[in-house]
Amino acid sequence: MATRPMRIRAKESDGVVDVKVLMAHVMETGQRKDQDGKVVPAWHITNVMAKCNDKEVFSAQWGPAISRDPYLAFSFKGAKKGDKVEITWIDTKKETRTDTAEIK
Amino acid sequence: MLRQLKKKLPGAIAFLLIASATGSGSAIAQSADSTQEGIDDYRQMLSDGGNPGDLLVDTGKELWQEKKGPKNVSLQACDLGLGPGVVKGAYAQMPRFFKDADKVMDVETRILYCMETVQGINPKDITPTVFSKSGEISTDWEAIVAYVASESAGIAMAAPQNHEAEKAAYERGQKIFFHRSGPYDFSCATCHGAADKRIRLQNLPDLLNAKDAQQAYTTWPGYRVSQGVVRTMQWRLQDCFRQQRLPKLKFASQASIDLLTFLAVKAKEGKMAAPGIKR
Amino acid sequence: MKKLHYAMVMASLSLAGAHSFAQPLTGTSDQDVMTVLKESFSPVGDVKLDRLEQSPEQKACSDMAATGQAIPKEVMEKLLKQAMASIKSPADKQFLGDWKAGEKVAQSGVGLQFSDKPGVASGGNCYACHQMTKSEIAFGNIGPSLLHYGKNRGNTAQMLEYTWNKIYNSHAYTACSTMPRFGSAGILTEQQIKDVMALLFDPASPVNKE
Amino acid sequence: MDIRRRNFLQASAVLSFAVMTGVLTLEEAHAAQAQWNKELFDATDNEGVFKALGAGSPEKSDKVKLVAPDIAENGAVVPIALKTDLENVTMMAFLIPENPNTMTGMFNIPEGTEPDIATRVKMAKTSDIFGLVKAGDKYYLAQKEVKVTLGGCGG
Repeated sequence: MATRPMRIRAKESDGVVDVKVLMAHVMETGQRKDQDGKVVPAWHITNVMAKCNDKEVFSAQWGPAISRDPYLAFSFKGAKKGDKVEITWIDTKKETRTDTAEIK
Repeated sequence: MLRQLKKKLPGAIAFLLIASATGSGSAIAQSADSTQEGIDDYRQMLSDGGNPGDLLVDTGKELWQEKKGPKNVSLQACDLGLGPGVVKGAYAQMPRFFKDADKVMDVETRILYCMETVQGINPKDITPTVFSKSGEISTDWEAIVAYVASESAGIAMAAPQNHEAEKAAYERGQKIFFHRSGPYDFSCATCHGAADKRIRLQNLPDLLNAKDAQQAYTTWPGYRVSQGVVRTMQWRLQDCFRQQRLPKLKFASQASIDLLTFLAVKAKEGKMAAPGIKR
Repeated sequence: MKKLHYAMVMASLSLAGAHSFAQPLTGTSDQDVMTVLKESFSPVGDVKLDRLEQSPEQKACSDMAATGQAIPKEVMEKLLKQAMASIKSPADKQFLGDWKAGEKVAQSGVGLQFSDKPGVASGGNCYACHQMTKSEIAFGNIGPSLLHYGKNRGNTAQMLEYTWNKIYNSHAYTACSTMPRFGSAGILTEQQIKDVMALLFDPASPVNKE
Repeated sequence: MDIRRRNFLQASAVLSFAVMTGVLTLEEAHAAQAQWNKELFDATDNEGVFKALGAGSPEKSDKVKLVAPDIAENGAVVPIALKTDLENVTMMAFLIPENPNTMTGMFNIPEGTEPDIATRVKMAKTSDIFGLVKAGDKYYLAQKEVKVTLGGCGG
């Protein structure tokens, strides 16, 4: 249940919105062993979705090799300053989190 | 040529290309310089993307404001040296002498003291869990310290040297810095007392040099990429001593306060930039 | 400072206090520092508080570094002599072992830390401070590059002995060297030192071949 | 209260707010997850990935620009980016065949979104990274070696 807020930065210039997102997640690979030698089960984000003005502007499928506390950058057209970008992720434990940022 | 490339390319990718351009092509054996350039480029890419340590700052702020302990009060009544409730700029003026405790305290020792005196929590219930263990997420402690440090961002280091106890802490800290002992004969100065040194590929700040000392001190607490958590200065010292083959430095111990006083004064005038991002 | 020291010892006997020093703490003598250190560390397994204590050499080297003043000549000579006397040549007079085992020793940085499993073989961690091969790019620069060590110097009896001594106790040639005394301090075994010697001298070792 | 519990409460609050305003439903998140391509992420080499995608044999293209550092100080976090001049791009991905699983992440590019992405990946050891792009109904590749170094004091 360890979800912490994302940091989303969305900036518009010349009609293109650049989005940079940091998410807090352990992204456990399922390969690592703990101090007692037991394998720590995989626990990672599987899907990321981004919407703006009710339109999906980005989505991704991830495996465990995306780094811990994932970083993502993408850019899209068709939005203006003041519009909102929403990012949602869901992980292998079906935990999910959505955060929103205003385009600046 | 690289500069031109940078100009033509938009957005996030431009500076990244510089890195690949410097070394793309043949697999010539790397000279020490090109290795260093490669590492510098890697670090630049990392810092541009954003520091996951920032994610923890928000959590730390909530924890700072949360009512807790037998007295059910928040840490907002804690005096970090600039008056009760003042967090802004406090980190940059510590360690300092506190009259109520009759003692010089670094930030972490002081927060522990506040949890005890303000919130009524027994420090023994806190100290065993301050640092996250391998594979875990950052602890509440690491979040709180990251928050307090972030509230000094951009503010110049000015750890005071007015009270007799502050001067004495500096003196002892200096002696501890040079104290060689243990089977490896290491002191802090072994790795941090000369310019332009590297261990493996890590640059070792020369903590006797103002510029290096500022750069090093002001970027702790830092997000350790290799561990995926934010680490604090008390952790940094404890882990250095571990690798010096010495016993375990006690959290908030007098030696840690003395050494931190020495380092903070050496970093005088450096602008705080924590949480930083570290290997 | 004697008075203060006494006060601190008395204070440290009290059980309850979170802060066992007489406050405010203003002493700065060497003895005060040692008392502070002993109070500030806890032993873990084999790593006990005696590791904080200094040998006369460690003390002299610390003072020199802190003050920037050179060690007096007669003290220096005594230190060098003592270091040289601590060196043991290999019992079978064979200086060279297996360079492949030596490479492993050179790469490993564990041993004698409180976090290490008891009994784990110590590494030499040579790459932390020295360039040795072309293929390992993650090397430090605290010590000089040892690339092509044997190729450049040859493996005369004299060179073998000098190198052995240097690894065994570098302080025999340079007082207050930053390099650990791998033999004298019991960090590496005789066989491990032979293996590192082979890494440096064997013509087939990547140190000389690359 | 510890971080985990508190943030769970917070997350629930955010979710219920989101559901209330109709911008997101849990069903949507779960539906997206149902699309997660297990065969793709189980693949242990490039061929396996190409097969799972029905990508045939992608051709190398200098129009695909894979950006990664020459040297990574730590294999746990390697910043990478992918960008292309090709038209009608619908998918981009990073492949690291020397990792336990070759596919690291697949990024869908809807119309109006630029074929220009960046993320950070884990690398088990020094190896090649591949950038894969689907443009129209064809797949294209770019390749770059990243050296993963040992860091720190050693223990």
